[in-house]
Amino acid sequence: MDFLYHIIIMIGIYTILALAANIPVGLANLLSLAQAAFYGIGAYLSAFVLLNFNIPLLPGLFVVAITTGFFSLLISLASIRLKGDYFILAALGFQLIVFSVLYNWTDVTKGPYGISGIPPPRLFAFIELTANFQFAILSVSLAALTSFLFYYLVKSPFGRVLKSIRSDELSVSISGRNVYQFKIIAFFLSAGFSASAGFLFAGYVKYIDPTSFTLDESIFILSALFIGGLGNVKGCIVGAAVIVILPELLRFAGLPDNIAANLRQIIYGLALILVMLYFPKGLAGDTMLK
Amino acid sequence: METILNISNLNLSFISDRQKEESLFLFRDLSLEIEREKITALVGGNGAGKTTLFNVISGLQRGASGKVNFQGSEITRLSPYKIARLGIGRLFQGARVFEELSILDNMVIGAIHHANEIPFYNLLFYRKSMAFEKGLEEKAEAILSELFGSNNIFWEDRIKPAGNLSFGHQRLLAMARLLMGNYSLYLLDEPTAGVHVQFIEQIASAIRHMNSHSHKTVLLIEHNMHFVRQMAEYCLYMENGKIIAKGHPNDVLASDQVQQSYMGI
Amino acid sequence: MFLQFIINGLITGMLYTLASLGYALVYNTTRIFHLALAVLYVVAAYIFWHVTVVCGFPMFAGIFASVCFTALLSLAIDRLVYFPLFKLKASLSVVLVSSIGVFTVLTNLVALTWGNEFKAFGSDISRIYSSGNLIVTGKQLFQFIASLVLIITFFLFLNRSKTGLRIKAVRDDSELYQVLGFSLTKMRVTVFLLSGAMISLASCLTAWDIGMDPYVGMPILLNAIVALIIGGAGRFESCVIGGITLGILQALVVWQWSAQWQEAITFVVLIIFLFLRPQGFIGEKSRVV
Amino acid sequence: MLKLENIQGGYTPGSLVLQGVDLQVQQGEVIGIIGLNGCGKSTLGKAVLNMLPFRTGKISLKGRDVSHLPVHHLHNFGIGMVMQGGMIFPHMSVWEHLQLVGKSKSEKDLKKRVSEIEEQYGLVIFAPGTALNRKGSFLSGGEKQQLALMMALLDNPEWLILDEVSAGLSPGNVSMVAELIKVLKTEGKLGIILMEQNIKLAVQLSDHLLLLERGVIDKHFVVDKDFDINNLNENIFN
Repeated sequence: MDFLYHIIIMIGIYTILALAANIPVGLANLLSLAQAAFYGIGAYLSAFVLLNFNIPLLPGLFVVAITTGFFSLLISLASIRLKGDYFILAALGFQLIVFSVLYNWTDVTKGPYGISGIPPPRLFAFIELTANFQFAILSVSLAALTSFLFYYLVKSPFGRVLKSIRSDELSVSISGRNVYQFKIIAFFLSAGFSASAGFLFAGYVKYIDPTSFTLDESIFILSALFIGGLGNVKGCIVGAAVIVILPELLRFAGLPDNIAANLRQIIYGLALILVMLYFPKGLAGDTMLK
Repeated sequence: METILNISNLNLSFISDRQKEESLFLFRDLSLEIEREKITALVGGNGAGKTTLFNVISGLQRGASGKVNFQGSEITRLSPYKIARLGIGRLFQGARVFEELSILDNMVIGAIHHANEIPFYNLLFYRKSMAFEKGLEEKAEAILSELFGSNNIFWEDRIKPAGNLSFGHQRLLAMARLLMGNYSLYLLDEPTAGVHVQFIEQIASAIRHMNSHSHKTVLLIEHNMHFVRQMAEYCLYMENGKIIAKGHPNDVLASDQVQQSYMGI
Repeated sequence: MFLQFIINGLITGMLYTLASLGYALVYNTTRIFHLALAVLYVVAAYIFWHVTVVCGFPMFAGIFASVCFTALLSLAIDRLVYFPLFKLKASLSVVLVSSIGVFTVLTNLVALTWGNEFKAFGSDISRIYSSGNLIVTGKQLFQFIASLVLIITFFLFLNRSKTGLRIKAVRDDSELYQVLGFSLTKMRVTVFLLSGAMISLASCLTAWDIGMDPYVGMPILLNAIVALIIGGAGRFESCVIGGITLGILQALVVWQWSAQWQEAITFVVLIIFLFLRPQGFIGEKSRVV
Repeated sequence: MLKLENIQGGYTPGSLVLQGVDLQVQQGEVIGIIGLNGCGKSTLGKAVLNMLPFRTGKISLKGRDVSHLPVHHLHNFGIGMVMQGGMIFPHMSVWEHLQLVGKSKSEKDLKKRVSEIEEQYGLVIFAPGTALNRKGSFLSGGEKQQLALMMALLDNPEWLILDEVSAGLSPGNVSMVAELIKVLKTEGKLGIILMEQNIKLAVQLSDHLLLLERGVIDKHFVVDKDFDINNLNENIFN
């Protein structure tokens, strides 16, 4: 049973991460390669909050999401000043700097040793979430909440402006919208959502280290998004399910772990290429990358 | 007559990439006035600086010195969105509709409102948000039926993506979208360029609607001389970043100087 | 000590220059954000290792095999992935994502073939040349001379040969290039082959000294891209200026603080450049609007 | 004969700048295309060379259908083009331009051919003793245009499309270009399509004048002794 819960928890986490990436990438067409950095910052802040403060789940989550949101200002600033390749490169740079800080600033982050013994989050100050099935429920409800919020975001006037920025930024600004403000909010929300996934991850695994938040992880999150498809909730859930379940199928096929790990990556990579070539809208997306 | 837009001593130059010292002047002491509630045409050859002038007015081109006054307030160094909110609407060259958005959403985006564009506003204040949206939709319907008749294709296909429309229809939609903004000055960059002849009359009537029906000022760049004569009450001829002739379109276009400059004779 | 770090930095910088030229060949002519080059770097090192260490051929045979194989693989990536996307008129972001896909697939194929662990070229201690406090190992000297020769050869080729002229012409204006009767499709073949060869040479020279694992490619490629950007995207000379600047800068970071921060510093420099001087050292400012 | 039939085309699918253009050029003939700015002159040039994202219609060369050949092939079929503003490669020297276009010619042959063209058509920047190592971006407008013309002529084209070759040039350079076209015309080997903003020049040089308006050929004039330029003016402005 625990195995099933594990799968559910991971699908929940990656659904949230894919939805978070969907805001800048799918709605505003800003190809952000720094999603794992937000995820990582969120996870480390959560560890810090859970270890040091005795506050319940929801306020804790809220604080972590907002604080991570402020880190996103660095990226949104880059998205305002830089276009095309230069923005992509700046986001890549941000991702690597965050990793480098997590890895090397040993006084604070314990560097490569990571932070262990993270206490479980508590619901309403008395229910400790320790069992996996509790976590599975938490994960599913957070993913559902995020999906719900994302759905309303896409449908809302705010989402409409983001979608129009995607097709023609100049026309939006001469229609009286402050495009910069919209990009800043988009990244803020994206970072906040990613951080809540980080919170779940830190609380569930109880141990975090920098290697979970590398550039590869950013690529992995984007793979989930592109395989599933851009612009809606459905694509993110499908994408997350595919990338979480696929390696488990390989394990059932009886492949040794070390081969399965590489093989899994090969399949994602191939999927990414094939999606770009033949299914630009992914398995269930609304729009394609521009 | 009262002026709505007043440009004085506009200078714009950039250092050429290649010869580092030499700077190229796009505008040198350009001054002009646009009269309120009139249709003014801005004509001139390629590279005369017409579109750049529009960019300066709407805040997209930075680095100009001089003053741009709009309805008594200076807008020279404001951001594009602030200039739009003050009441200057702009039609770009080309189609420029939001292709993935529905026709209705394209219209609604054209209205300058930002109260409900805060994330999750529709979640927190559902009723208020819906009422607001409804108001905008009604306005869109009113504009579309006034311009194109009560059962026009735009309203019928309002939930379809605007990208499916033909170029001429996209152009008309962009004009209608502009009317959503209640601007007092409309800058139209080549409204008829690349449009099939059948749409030109509709574009003309949309411009007339802007002007006579809602008493708004229109400044348009146009290469189609028939259209200029037909529409404009006043004409500015621009060459190398300067206004070299102004007056009634027939007089301006008949002047030898303009014909020589335009045709390179 | 200062001078020692400068020398080390210069040699690293020249190796970055080679990798950066490999990247620039593709980027300057097609604008593809060619992240898959990172895995070509890795493949090149493993072919070299396999031919020399496993099969026991001499070093130059290993380099030759590696250059040929990598160049062909580079061409294959273009033919199978980038070129079809180009035909579909896909955006450069789409090409970038597919490039990430290629990178992932090939990196893991390398790991499956040769394993994840670190590999080195024997443990022989090379000769040491010293003068006063300065120490240069034999391998470093070889790297220096080889990369100097390669860089000079590359620029001679670029400026003197017909193919070099064509590469410069495409970089300047690909539309005019076609009007003059040259095929862009043929040019892609040339630049991808050359780019593969360049990255392979950079890789062999580096791996021969410090060894490799399947994941060394990306950091090197990112350094190469940063070198191109801080030198000035669109030119080839910028690879030399940017590469050497970056090499020396990183050496100084190691000297003053520690090696662990050099990657972060590289990207801090990149971001400073992107914000303050996006055209790089020698690039030209483009016209506004 | 180079023949265009019902050429439609533009940069986005719905917006056709050219809405059905027919024309034909014989060898030794100069066809002048005139019209107000924005009528599609440059687009027509690009349409002939298959450089537009969207184009339909038929182009035939000596009876052979070449509509779908890519631009570099058309060059090899003998269509040369000089684009607006004398397009040259900014980071390459004049000599490198010549080497590039000269393809497989040896240095000696290339020099000989260049000086032949220089004498024949008066492209003074290639006169003996001038420095050929200046980079493209350091040339003046007239020099760029001369270089572009030299590159077009070096390959012995049979057809030449000249897009606004006089635009932005000093009077001296304009008359240089005019002389060159006149020489080409008297030689009678090339068919030339001349997109020209300067009507006086177009009248001087062309055998036929086509007035392009809103993407179609609106009027066709034969330029002979009785041709009156004022009549043309009337046609354009009214």
